[in-house]
Amino acid sequence: MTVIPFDFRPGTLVESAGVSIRILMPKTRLSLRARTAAVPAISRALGVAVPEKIGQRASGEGANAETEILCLGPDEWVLLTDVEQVGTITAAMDAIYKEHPHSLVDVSDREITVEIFGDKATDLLTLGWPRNPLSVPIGEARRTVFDGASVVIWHDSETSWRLNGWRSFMPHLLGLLVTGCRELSAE
Amino acid sequence: MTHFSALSLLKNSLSGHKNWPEQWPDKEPKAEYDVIVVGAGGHGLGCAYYLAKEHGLRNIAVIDKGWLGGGNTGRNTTIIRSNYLYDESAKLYDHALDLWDGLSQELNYNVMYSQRGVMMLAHNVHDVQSTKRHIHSNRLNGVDNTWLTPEEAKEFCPPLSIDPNARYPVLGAALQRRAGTARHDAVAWGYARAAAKLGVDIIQNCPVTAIRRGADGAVSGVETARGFIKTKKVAVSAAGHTSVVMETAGVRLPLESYPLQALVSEPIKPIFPCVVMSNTVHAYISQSDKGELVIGSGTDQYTSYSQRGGLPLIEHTVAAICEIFPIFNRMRMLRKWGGIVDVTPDRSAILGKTPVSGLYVNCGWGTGGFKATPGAAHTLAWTVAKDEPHAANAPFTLERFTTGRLIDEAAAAAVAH
Amino acid sequence: MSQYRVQGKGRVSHGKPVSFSFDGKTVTGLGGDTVASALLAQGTHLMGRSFKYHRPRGVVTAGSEEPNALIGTSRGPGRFEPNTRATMAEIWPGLTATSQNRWPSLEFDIGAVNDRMHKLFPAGFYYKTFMWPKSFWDKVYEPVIRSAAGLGVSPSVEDPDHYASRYLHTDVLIVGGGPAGLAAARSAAEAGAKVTLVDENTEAGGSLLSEPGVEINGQPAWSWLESELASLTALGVTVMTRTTAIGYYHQNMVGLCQRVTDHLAAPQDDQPRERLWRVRAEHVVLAQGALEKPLVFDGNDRPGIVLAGSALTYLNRYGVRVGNAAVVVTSHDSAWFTAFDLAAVGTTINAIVDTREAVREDLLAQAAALGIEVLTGHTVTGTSGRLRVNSIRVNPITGSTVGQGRDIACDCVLMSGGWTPTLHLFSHTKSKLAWDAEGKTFLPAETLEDCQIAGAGRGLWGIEAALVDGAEMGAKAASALGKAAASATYSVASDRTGTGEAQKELPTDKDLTSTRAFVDFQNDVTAKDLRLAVREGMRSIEHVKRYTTNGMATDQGKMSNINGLNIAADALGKPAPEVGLTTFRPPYTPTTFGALCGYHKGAHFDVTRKTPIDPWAEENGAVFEPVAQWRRARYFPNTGEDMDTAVMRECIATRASVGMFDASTLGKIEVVGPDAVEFMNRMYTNPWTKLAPGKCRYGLLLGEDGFIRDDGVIGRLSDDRFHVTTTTGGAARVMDMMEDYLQTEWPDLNVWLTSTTEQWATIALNGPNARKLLEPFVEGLDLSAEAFPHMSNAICTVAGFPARLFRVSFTGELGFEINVPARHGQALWEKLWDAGQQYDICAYGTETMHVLRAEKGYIIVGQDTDGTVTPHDAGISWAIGKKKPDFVGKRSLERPDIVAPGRKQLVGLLTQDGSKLEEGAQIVLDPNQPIPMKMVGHVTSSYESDAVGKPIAFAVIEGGFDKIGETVHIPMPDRTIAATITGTVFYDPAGDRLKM
Amino acid sequence: MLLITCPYCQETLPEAEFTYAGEAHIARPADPSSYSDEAWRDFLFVRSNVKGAHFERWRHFHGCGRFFNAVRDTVTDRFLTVYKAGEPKPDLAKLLEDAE
Repeated sequence: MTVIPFDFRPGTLVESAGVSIRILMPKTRLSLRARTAAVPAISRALGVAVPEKIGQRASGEGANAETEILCLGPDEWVLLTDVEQVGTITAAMDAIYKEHPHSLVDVSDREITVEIFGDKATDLLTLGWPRNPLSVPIGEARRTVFDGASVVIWHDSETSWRLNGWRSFMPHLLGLLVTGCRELSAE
Repeated sequence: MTHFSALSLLKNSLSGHKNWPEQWPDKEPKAEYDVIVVGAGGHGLGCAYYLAKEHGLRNIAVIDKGWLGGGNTGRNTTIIRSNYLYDESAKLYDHALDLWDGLSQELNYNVMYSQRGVMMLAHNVHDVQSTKRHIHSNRLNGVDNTWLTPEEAKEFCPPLSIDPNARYPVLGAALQRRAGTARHDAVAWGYARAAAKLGVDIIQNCPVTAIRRGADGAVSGVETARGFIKTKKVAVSAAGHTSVVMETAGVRLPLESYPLQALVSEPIKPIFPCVVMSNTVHAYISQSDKGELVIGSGTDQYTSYSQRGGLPLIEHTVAAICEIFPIFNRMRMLRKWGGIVDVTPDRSAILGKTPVSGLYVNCGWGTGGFKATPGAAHTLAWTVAKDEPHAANAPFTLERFTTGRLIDEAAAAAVAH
Repeated sequence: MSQYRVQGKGRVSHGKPVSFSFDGKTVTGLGGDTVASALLAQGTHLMGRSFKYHRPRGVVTAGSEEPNALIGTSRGPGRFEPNTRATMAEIWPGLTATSQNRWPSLEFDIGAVNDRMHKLFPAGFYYKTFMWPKSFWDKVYEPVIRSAAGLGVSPSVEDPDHYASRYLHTDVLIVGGGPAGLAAARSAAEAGAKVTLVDENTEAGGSLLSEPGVEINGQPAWSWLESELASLTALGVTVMTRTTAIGYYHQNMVGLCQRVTDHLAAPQDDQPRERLWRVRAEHVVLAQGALEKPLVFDGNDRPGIVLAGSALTYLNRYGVRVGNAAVVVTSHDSAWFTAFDLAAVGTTINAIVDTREAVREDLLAQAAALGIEVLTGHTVTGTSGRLRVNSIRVNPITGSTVGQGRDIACDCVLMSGGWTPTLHLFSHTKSKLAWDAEGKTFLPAETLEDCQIAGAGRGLWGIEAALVDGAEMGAKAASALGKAAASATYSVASDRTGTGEAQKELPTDKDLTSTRAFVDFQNDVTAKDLRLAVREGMRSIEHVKRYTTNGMATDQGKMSNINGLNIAADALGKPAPEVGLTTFRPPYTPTTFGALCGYHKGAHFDVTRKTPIDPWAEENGAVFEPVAQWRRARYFPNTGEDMDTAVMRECIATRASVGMFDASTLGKIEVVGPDAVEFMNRMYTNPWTKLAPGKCRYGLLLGEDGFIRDDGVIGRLSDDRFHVTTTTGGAARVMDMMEDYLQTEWPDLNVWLTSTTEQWATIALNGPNARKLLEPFVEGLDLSAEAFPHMSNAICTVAGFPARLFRVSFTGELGFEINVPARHGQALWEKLWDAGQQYDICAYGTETMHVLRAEKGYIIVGQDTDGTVTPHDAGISWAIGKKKPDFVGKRSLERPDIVAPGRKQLVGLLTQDGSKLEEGAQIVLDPNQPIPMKMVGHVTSSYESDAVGKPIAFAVIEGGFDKIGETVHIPMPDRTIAATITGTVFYDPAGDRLKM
Repeated sequence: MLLITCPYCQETLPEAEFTYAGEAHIARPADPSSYSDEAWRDFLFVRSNVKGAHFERWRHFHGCGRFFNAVRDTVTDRFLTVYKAGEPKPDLAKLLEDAE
């Protein structure tokens, strides 16, 4: 089985006829926790309509276009954004904290994200993903389990997915995925 | 009843084996018994046997909802050992081990107790500390258990991989040479036959639906599918179903029942000379006298009486076996099955009196009840006969959950920091 | 071409010879052959030996239920597997096959002496003997019994192949690719369902592969099959062959094992040998067909005695005649067709013997036309032939009288005892079976699963019936999914349907004690054994099975369960359902361990978590140890150093100047919200209200049972924000426990938890020069002892990286823990390492950490505590907030045995002879007492210590706090060591070095 | 592997995403110090261990992270219902009736 290097240098990890894997550039990732009642206020503060259905995603507009927010649980969201936006976001959230208490924690370095794309990308995910990939609509994402490890899987298009997991689990998961790429090529 | 021996086998072969008598009769219940044992597994049948043999009782019934030996007695991986950490456990299991040694002769039934040695592997520094703690404690308790280096472990069990680069390398092992395995069915059948010979009634396919108590609160009898049976003493030995039976007497227990799975491989010529256990990777393996590799799995995470259990656990178990014994990778799983194990908060049994007068319980053995069979049966019989604890079962009370004096072998082997 | 191969017949490639070896001899078969069909084509029936009596055995079936023809198969080093069914092993050039359980050869086997002595070895004989003398059991009897056990030999070296696994989600899973399965697939797929069809054979078709003469919708069976498969593929049906449904689990989860490369001459490197599929189907259609039962009669196990349906398969699918001169023995119409087909290709049918009085006119007429002698109302009472059957004795039955017998010469016997629906998977689900009294077999009844049974699996017979039923069940499955479905219609010509009657063992004129009528071929269980078990009091089929081992062979009772049940029921004089059917248990057929392991092998057996600084440690020669799923650097040996030397050097260097340690694996949880302090007060034993932002405190966490679960230093970052650290192994547990209390018990609290373990890389700097080393890198913070005293925290910049800096120490020295975002961990480590050279910095690992903390009296949860230790026992009652009304575990600390005297308490130990104790060693007060000794505790930690100048240890000892200064004894195997009980702090008790 | 419906996600998902969390509706007392040793033992250890409909807790550990309640038949392992933490205990008789 392939040994995956530990530096997670962005770029292509494996390329094959049916499916390829690319390690993505790190983005700022903020974990947001709040009660449902605070959602309207948070939406205003962030300038993004915060989704309330688990698995749904929303993006900002204009200067916020790079900001993406995903609902992971009834009181939990993850914000992906550019590092330049962090100050603005933090300040906006601090401003509503008293009235709408919440938790905002930077977890940018906790996770590594890879893109899995190609005609057999969905097949590749079946190597370690117990749930039905097609039950996640395109444009949504889910926190779920992959070969025993917690991950978030984003369904971006019919042939393209993102997967992010905690840093220390990624060499194991990527090793599995690379093996799977080879297997799919040999089919 | 014919005495079993090579001679009787030879004699009967001359008559085409047509004259063997029943090993135990299938009885209808009488109106009243001195003692009713609920559950005809090894523990229950053994209790009845010792009540008859050592305490002179004759009017005893063992009642089961199904066939005798059909529960965990016939579903376990037959590991027998006594190298427990705490004095309380070591004493009880070693008492059992003493009885195992000689049980075939005692029962005139070959239970094939095979002292092949049980080796418990250590895979990390914490395992080594914990294993040595066991070994030192066993030594001072007079329980045999010795430390083996990886090379010695491999010599004792050649299929073992001691590759230092393994994900879970073997850093050493504890070996109890007196420990081993026995033929599980023969234990139930042997006790049944010996008990029946002493006049014990074995009543099968007769579910006990309730334990009845008199106005004084003491046990007055049991309701069964075949009607009420009067008795002043009931000993419940119903493994996974203990909670259900005891609830009918108004006794709620610190007990939960989980599905436990086990499996065997296709039979192969002898290759595995002992029993190997690894608590760290969850692998338990021996080879049966039929040639099958007998492999114990873990419990599913949820309580259940379904006797099923999922595929993922089997996948993990087999992977654990192949991690330690990579040569078995091309072997095949022949059969897997499930049992129901009753587990207490401290993973030790409850064995003895209950708050209800005349009601005794033997439960909570979790995954390890088989090895205790003669010890649990023997000491429970003592307690039932005399209405007082036996020295070896005295610590295994229900009260310990109130006072906090737990016997927590599992916690003592706690996973590290 | 051998005389048994019928030119042009079957689905094998007649122009494509394939050679392999069997027991060292070259055998040439054809592409598409199995080992069994290739051997039969050269006239070989003898393929194995039975388990107990080593009787010569021939192949008896053509499928996965084969009990006799088990062989070893190999494709070179490491690639050997025993007990392969020759009927399923496809041949390829170079395959090496060997027979089993015989010595010195298959034809002449010494072990067959057991057969001569069979009268001494009835069922369960071993329970009755080998008990005297007792000492002989271990030394003589058991070794002999065991050496006779087993069939093939184990593989002996590691398997070089890799195995795969996948999840699969489908609307409808159809198990079995015969007519019923194919028709079900069409109905379901036409209705728009996503359909997956699996079959254990090399190709789909099932019974059609053995029935080329049938016409379906006007097309010959095989051309219909070809076009039907193409059309199913076009409809989007996934057809998986060589794929066995091994088990049916909860809620329509079905496990499949796909054999990917075993049939290939040269597999590609990246191909897995086998693949496990975990299927979740909305609906399942079981179309597994039926298995033919052997007839039970004296001598029914000789090589050359084959199931009639299997003989038909060998003929029509493989183009192989199983013999030249056959006698057919049957209780079912189906065997007659085998006779007719074989007669058509030149096998002489010496007789058709039917146990029934009356047989269908058309069969009789056809037999007459072919000139075959027919003996209805007959039984079989014996056979002869050592390595191959050469004659069979048949007798007429009149009423209950067995008449005069007559021997008929033959080189093969084709038998049929009727058919048993295959319900294994159905039973895995604990679904209910119903006894069919007429067919003397079980049929499917109720199930809780979303599942249909189609075709022969529910007792239907004939290809048309299977197609029609399959179509209907496929439509039902689709309708259940809300899809409008119609079932196609099928018309079948030349469908060879039939009926039969079920038998127990056949009537005989012999003394029953002298006959050997086999029920379980592999395990050598005879009808006599079953009757013996019943006689001895075995009343349930489960007892009978276990006592005789009937049904426990590698076919798991496929051949023997129903015959065994009918015979046992007869012996008990009870209807079969009252005797019960033994549970069918997964897997359907034996399943390779490797396939169950899948990818979880070698390094991928389990995740190995590594820190961001791990690559540096590896490059610098660290020796690692696993801690929970992590690997941590244990020590950094210089060339030639062993652990003790390296650790001693690391300890000295750290206390003398400065050492650095990768603490990244410590669990970290960020606790945020207005109620953060209230939450901390409830969870931890300590009081948190008065801890000022910028300060840290040691936190102690109990379980609700009052025993220590975890600990760690906790920093208050601001009023509403705590940075909690946990032990490495406890991180996930603590997080889960906190979430549980928060969500379930205290949902009103406005506080949230976020795991930040992997957000931060954590570097611990310890030693008198730690500040000097660190200071130049820090911006925005005064590091002086006054401004940033012990147990402080701050947010700042270190070497340009954003950081959370803690002034804490687990060594007793001036210490800092620097948390930086994980991606910068190694860069910061290297900068500090380079700058530290001027202070002779040393990198140290977990072992040195353990020594340094022990010298200082700090405990490690999980080593010095073990899940039975309270804060008081551990000597850290000071960590309990005495004024707090409640915290997790508080109530349990008041239980009678928790406050009782005599509990084991954590103390220090110094040996009187200066030797180092062994961790885990037990402690006694009186070393001269006899065994069993009264033990009062054990050594939890023990190290050589430079700082103390002698070895130190911790121990838990009964009433230890009151025994300080007293002597205890540690009896070791070779000697007893005396030690003095001390306090736990061996080094710098005043804590001056922390305050520097 | 069971299939479990998460009442928060409103999805039915494989057991692998969930962790079992023991019997439900065993609330931690507001004032544990007022509990007798026996009552405290019952809270800590004594469980109904029902053979049949069992009120229990699960956590959607790898998903939304929430603990929730379920009623499962421990004989068949089938779920009768799931509901959010804090919602009232459903009427068992009605559940069993609906399951018929």
